[in-house]
Amino acid sequence: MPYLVHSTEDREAMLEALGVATMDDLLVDIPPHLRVDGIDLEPGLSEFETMARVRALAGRNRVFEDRLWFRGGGVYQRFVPAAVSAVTSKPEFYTAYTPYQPEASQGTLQAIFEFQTLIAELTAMDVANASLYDGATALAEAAMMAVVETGRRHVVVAGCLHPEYADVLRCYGDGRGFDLRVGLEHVGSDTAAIVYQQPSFLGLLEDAAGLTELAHRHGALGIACVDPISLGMLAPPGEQGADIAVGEGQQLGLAASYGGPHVGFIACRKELMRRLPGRLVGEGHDDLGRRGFVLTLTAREQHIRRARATSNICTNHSLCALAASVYLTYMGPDGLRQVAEVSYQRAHALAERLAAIPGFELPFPDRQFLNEFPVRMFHVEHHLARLRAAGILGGLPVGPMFPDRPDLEDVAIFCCTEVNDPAALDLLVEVLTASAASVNTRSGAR
Amino acid sequence: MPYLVHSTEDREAMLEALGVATMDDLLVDIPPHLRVDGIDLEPGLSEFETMARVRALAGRNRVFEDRLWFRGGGVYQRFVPAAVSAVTSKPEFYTAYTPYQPEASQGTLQAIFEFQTLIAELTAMDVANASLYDGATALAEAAMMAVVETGRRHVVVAGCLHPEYADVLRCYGDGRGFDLRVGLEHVGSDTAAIVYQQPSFLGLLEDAAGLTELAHRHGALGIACVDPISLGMLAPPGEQGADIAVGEGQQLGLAASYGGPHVGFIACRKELMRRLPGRLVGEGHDDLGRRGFVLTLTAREQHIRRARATSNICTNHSLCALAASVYLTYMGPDGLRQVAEVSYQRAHALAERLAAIPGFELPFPDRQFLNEFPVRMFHVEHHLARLRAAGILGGLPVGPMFPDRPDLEDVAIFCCTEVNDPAALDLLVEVLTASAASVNTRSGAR
Amino acid sequence: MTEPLSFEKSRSALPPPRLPQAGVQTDAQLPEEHRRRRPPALPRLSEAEIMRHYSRLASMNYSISEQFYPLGSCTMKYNPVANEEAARLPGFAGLHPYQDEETAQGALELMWRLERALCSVVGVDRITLQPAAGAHAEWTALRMIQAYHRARGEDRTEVIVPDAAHGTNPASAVLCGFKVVEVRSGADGRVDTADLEAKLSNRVAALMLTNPNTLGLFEREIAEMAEMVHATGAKLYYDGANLNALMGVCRPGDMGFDAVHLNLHKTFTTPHGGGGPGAGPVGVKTDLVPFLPRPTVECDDGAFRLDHDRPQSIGRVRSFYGNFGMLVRAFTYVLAMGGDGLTQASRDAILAANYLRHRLEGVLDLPHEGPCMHEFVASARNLGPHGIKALDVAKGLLERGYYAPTVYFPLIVPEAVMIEPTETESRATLDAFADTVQAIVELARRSPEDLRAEPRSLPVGRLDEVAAARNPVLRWRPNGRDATASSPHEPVRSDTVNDRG
Amino acid sequence: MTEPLSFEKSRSALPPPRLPQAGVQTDAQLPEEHRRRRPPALPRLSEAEIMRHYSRLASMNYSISEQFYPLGSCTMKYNPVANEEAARLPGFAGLHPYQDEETAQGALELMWRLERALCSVVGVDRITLQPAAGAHAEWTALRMIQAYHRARGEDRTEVIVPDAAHGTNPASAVLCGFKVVEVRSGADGRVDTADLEAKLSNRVAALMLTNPNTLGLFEREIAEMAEMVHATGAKLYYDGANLNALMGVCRPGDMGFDAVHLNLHKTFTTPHGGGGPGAGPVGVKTDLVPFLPRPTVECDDGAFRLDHDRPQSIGRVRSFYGNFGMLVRAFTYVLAMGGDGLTQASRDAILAANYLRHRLEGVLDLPHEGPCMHEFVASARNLGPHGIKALDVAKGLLERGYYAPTVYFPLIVPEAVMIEPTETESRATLDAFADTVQAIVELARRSPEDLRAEPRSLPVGRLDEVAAARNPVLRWRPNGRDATASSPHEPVRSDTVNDRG
Ligand SMILES: Cc1ncc(COP(=O)(O)O)c(C=O)c1O
Ligand SMILES: Cc1ncc(COP(=O)(O)O)c(C=O)c1O
Repeated sequence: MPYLVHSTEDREAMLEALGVATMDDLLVDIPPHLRVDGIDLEPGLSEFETMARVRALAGRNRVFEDRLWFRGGGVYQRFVPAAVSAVTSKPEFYTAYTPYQPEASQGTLQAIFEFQTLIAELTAMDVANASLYDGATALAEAAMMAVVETGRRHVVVAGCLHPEYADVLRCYGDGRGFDLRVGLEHVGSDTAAIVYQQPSFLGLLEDAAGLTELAHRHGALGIACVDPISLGMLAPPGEQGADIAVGEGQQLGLAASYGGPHVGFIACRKELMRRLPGRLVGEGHDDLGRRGFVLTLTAREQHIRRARATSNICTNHSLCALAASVYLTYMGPDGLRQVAEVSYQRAHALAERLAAIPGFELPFPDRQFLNEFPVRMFHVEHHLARLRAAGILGGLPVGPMFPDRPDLEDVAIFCCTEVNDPAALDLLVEVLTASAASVNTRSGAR
Repeated sequence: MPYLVHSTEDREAMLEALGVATMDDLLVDIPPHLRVDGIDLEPGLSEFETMARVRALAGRNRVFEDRLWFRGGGVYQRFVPAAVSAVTSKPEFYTAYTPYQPEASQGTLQAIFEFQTLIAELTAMDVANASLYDGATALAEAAMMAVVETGRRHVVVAGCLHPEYADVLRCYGDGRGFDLRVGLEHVGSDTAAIVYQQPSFLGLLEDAAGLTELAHRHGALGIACVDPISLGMLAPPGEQGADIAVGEGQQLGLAASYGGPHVGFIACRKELMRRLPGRLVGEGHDDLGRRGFVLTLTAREQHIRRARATSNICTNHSLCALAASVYLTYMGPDGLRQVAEVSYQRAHALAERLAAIPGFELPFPDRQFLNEFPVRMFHVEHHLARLRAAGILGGLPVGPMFPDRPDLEDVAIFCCTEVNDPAALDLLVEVLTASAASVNTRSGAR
Repeated sequence: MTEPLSFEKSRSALPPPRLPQAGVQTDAQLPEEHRRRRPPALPRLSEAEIMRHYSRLASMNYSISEQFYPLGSCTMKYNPVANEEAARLPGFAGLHPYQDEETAQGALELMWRLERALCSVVGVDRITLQPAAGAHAEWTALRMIQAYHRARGEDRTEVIVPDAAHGTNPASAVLCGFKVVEVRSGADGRVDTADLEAKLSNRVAALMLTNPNTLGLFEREIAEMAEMVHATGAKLYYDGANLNALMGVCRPGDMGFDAVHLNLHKTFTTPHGGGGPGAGPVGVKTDLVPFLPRPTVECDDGAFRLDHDRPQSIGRVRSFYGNFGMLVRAFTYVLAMGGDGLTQASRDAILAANYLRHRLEGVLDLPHEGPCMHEFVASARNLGPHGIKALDVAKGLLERGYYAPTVYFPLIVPEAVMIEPTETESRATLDAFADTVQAIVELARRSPEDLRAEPRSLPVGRLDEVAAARNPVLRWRPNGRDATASSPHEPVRSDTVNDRG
Repeated sequence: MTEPLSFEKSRSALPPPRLPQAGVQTDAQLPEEHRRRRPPALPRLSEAEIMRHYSRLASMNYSISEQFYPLGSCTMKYNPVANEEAARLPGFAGLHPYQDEETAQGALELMWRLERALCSVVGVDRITLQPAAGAHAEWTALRMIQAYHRARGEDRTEVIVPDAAHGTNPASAVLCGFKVVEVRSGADGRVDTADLEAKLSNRVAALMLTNPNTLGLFEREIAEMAEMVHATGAKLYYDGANLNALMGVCRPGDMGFDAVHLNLHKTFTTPHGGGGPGAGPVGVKTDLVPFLPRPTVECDDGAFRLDHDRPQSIGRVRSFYGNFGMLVRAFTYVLAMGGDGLTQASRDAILAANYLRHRLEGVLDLPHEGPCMHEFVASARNLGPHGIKALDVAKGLLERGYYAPTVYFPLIVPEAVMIEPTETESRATLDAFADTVQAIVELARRSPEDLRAEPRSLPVGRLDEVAAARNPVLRWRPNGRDATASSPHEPVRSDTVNDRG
């Protein structure tokens, strides 16, 4: 049987060594009425047949060519250096456990220490942890840090936060006992934190420095939810007064993979360090003075503190963090800036061209953006279907996500990255121009 | 620049350490009229653009679904356990050099020692070497062993040998000074060896024991060129008196890859051991009595013996041999037999069904075969085109390969393996039945 | 052998990698006030150096691919390589989570089928695949239980957790706003039902249990406990970390558990990744189904869709639909194993644990009577007279090429050494391991100071964890060391607590 | 740490892996006389055991991925991981060599483009991509030269090879039916042109040279030698193992070489695989084009095809079209590097070699004057008085985490230590290596017996190669040891010759 290692003889020899006749003699503690005999599942398949089935399922999904992805909304197509998966597919990394025994885990530990440094540098914060599940839960953890730090129970959202992140914040708040209020009008002396996404879910730049200042004026924390690639060119949260910075690391070398696994990161000011959730790796030394790395400040953690831990995080997203480290190390500061700049320029060139299509408009023409931006296009679903037919994964229609924002009806957000070469942009514009013309003809010009 | 490691500063510092001003000062030995400045090639691309170009080329090839491959002729589609590439993609294996320093190469050396054993077991011969380039060159090396061993200069081919293998034998013979004669009528006192392929290129079984006996009667060697998978069920060369056994190992876990890299193997009787070409790994011990493995009998080899070496082999196909070892170890004797048997049964079921199609026939109905067999089908190219249109890689038309064998006109050889599931067989038969009907209608029944 | 930090190898003048140029016309420029002032001090290294760096780091790890990893409670079993191939397929890895459902039918079907298969294994009605790990799953389950009680107008504020429970159990309860009440284990290592009776009340929302329990023992009175819990209106939650004992043997759902989590990164062979990503599906009985996170995956006439319209749902516990890549791996494993294979796996896991336990009789202390299930807890207290602790045994194993068992967990066993061999280790490996423990115990008796000096042949010796925590250096700094790092190094305290699972 | 053989771990009762069943109806049965009688004694192991086995073997190797590998003549440079990704693409890996040409246009185009790119690098007219390795390429080139002479009615029987040449050169010549005539190297390490003059005659078919030569020195009089050779009607053959010095710097074709081989597994970063597969294209000038192996790849109006119709061709040197997977890798590398990158690579390789040579001045003997090209040959004869040989220096390097340089090659330098750093090692690595050699030399002086006992920390110490060769055990045997293995183990002879390249 696949993945099992014993022959019948092995099993018999072991039973004999145990002095029992059958396996049932080892199961005596299980009340007979609870015993079942097997599982209601078809018998196992050969690897060949297994993979044929799995491939058939994969084949029932449509994979868009990478250069024709213009959809983001939290998950992006980017160039991933081959080095990334060459590292993460090393069994010494991917089949190790959490590095409890430092002497036998220096590889993982040093990699995490480097990740912590990379994230701290990227965000311009003092410290970062070993990783969290994703951007949304990282934001929830940050909110809970603020709730504990301030002893207050309201978290205010500024600007347009990713609706799934808002859902997750609410779900955590419902349990932990804090609530989410949307809009700066709610800021007051009971505010634990102001949370902002930079750029916002719609791709627009917020006045980050102003928001953190506002938070501090009210004794609240400023929590930034950032796009890690943007930080190659954009002012980082640490330069704008944020107390905690979180984000989603998918863009740093991880496949879209239908939404996961990706990786959340969290970084903060030194003063908040002992409130950080999850794992932290620190530098240490052995009795010969050799440097090594070790899980540290574990007194925050569930396995030591149990009910008084700062979080329940145990398994986190270490291998994804490793991918992000390889990615950032490959890019270096200049490479990362170039990736951000190329994305910026292409998105702006595209925005200008889309705005010029009759019937299309940029709904927030005065707002700055980076590489993702909203476009208002009458009959948005029609246009997206046309794009799909042309093999293009068009922008994300956001209207249905915000039923109480009529200004977002018929709006889709488009993104560009270094994978969307100029010919891909041309194709997109061509298909949308034709699609707009057909709509305008049918429905009369707007 | 990709894959380079120095900064301009590094280069300058090194030049300075050398006490020279520019790189040109290091190139003084090159006569100025021979110097060029650069290469007439476009500048390098980013990894993203490089891979886009390479993927575009890959996209210009048609990949047939594995279960719809019925074409063999020396390269076969088979189930390859994921374990194979998981091992061969380990950088410790694939980025090591030939194991010259045994203490730092025990991984490669032990793997080769195991390969030698696996091949010796499979062929039922005494010893095997570390690998050769492919089946064709392995056969040429075997012929040269026989020429040296017997001091004779003619090699006789029995039965239908793969035409490319025959070409390679001829090319080696033209240089080394032996010639190839096709047909047993040429066997005589000047024959160095009788060479036979089992099963033959057409898939038919030869009387191997009879051929080796004939060879020995004339003081010649019997050289078998075998299909390694077949040896899961078929009598191996060692059981049939062969002196040297060679073959192509592609089926043992290697991708078709448009014909290479694959791997040749060669095995022989103990008495011929010191005539083997290429690398041999043997067991040894260190001063603490620990067992280790080491390149041995190097006195046969070019780097020691130079002009008196048994061959010029230096780099061989080690990593492909590793793949074959993983494959054979995964299968074990019972797994290998099952693979051979399943292929056998499917091929026989298919042959019966194809023979039943009006206008098709088995040209050698009295000959035994395993999993590849010839079918005569009037208008063979038409039928193959119909198959291609249905996404099927049909049998290999062999007529053009044997212009002097009119009996092979309109013949294609079909193969089956464990990847061709019954539904694939049904589809093949269905398409061919329709195709035959259309030809018969157009051209009148045969 | 040590390896410098990537930052320490960086050279400021190294040019960046070649990357695509924009190739478009635009006058747009990011305004100065939004521009980053100081570039991040990421390292500048060539690809060749990066690969060498990580290859060397990799070689400093122990992993299930090379070492026996008998880490109790963690189920470190063989990770099939076919699973990795499956997850890498472009048809899965290349899917955007917001693709239209018609273009992701294969992915949705996979999730739907996986849900059904896991339902069969644990005996529940529906499963959410969203949670990212075990702790996340615990919390998700408690959130559903909380929502259930609230929907009935009850505000239950307590969660009962055994003293032997994994640390994530109480932590998850607190994160969910509950007060944790601890229930004692009896002398036989099982929940003290009298104490449980005493702790139960209508304030209690749930009892969190794992079965086999943390000691690897089956809770014989599980059915009775379920009845007690249900009688007070509370729910019974199953921590699935120990499910590897039970597949095809018995089902948490049949025992009376209302919510059941599974660690795909334990029982279902998704690799642990040096600390994740994992995947922690949660299964529930009908009562709790309305509260499942949204969206769920539904099938109408062979068409698969995401159902967001679940008014009583607790909402989302993370973005998108779960760690999909891990679900692909687990699904591949389930197909290959089948019902028969999974059943045999659990039986073999139990057999291996009992065999190894038997081999260690008289070598280490075995505080509880067998048979055990898939793991067992030994104790190194028999070595106390020699000044040897569980930690020293662990380090001795590292020195000899084995990863260490979980030590100092559960807290109720002094000098705990928790061993889980799993079904994928050969008898030869189990025997060699037992012999090695024996050799270490002999060394402990003969010359304990030598054992306390181990490991000696690994990249580092025992690190001074106390000093590391007192002056935490959590990152490299461009200009010298981290501000908080100042004190000189002190010798290792060999009693450093090291209790994880 | 050692690892048993897979055969030694096998258990006869282990069931085989699950495999597809035939699922078809047929009465056919292989007749008894064709059936195998005794099954092959392949090991029976579970997948988990197999993966553990090979993971452990892998960890016993030094490789360019983890260690500096200054193996002279072998150009062990960084192997880009993108190349591996390219070769794995189904559009390449999944192609049958006998697919119709219309369905393999991308593959044919890749070969066609690679041929053109390599022509530009070395300055020839056409290239065959068929040969599998360097030695195969040498032989292929000689076969073409032989066919050329024969076509002109000349039966030339001799090939001239320098005394410093790689062993494959004379071996290939002999395999091709030639008599080998050796030409001396002069005191400056270059071909003695007077001796060459003496050896040339109308019996000579070719002179085989490499430039830079085996000592890493550029043959300054190459143009003159080419003229001498051509004057006698012979051809000049270029052994491309040392091409890494010359890309964008100068071209063998311009120097007068008629046939030029390239080792894609050296200069063009296809990985060495622990001993192959490689790829050894051979380029030729117009004269030799008709004799190229068939088929060649041609392009007519954008359509690519295989040309089998080449009446003067020497035929085939192997099956199919070459090691296509390696061609994909090399092509990917060439695209990424471009003309500018390849040029810089050669310049950096020369710089690194000179820098390292400079760092070793006064540490080892440097018998020839610099500057060198991409490699250099040092000698350990300065350590002779301490009883230390090149081999001991090599083993000392292994002990300290470096692979060893090529030793005892070329034969014309006593105690040769041939070092090729390549362009992909950082200055920090070169410095650390030089320091290590220095430390070894100091140890050699201080306590040579300690050095001679090295390596001590690797899986095995020095193996007794003489005993291994005297009683060769070349395979495991089901029932005990190989018949030929009987003698007791003798101590290592430290002067074991170890001359490869
Ligand atoms: C018993 C038990 N419960 C819960 C967990 C937490 O699971 P995770 O690490 O996936 O969050 C673990 C993990 O070690 C465990 O052993
Ligand atoms: C100078 C020289 N020529 C020829 C060869 C032979 O090349 P291959 O090993 O690819 O057959 C080598 C390989 O080491 C070499 O260094």
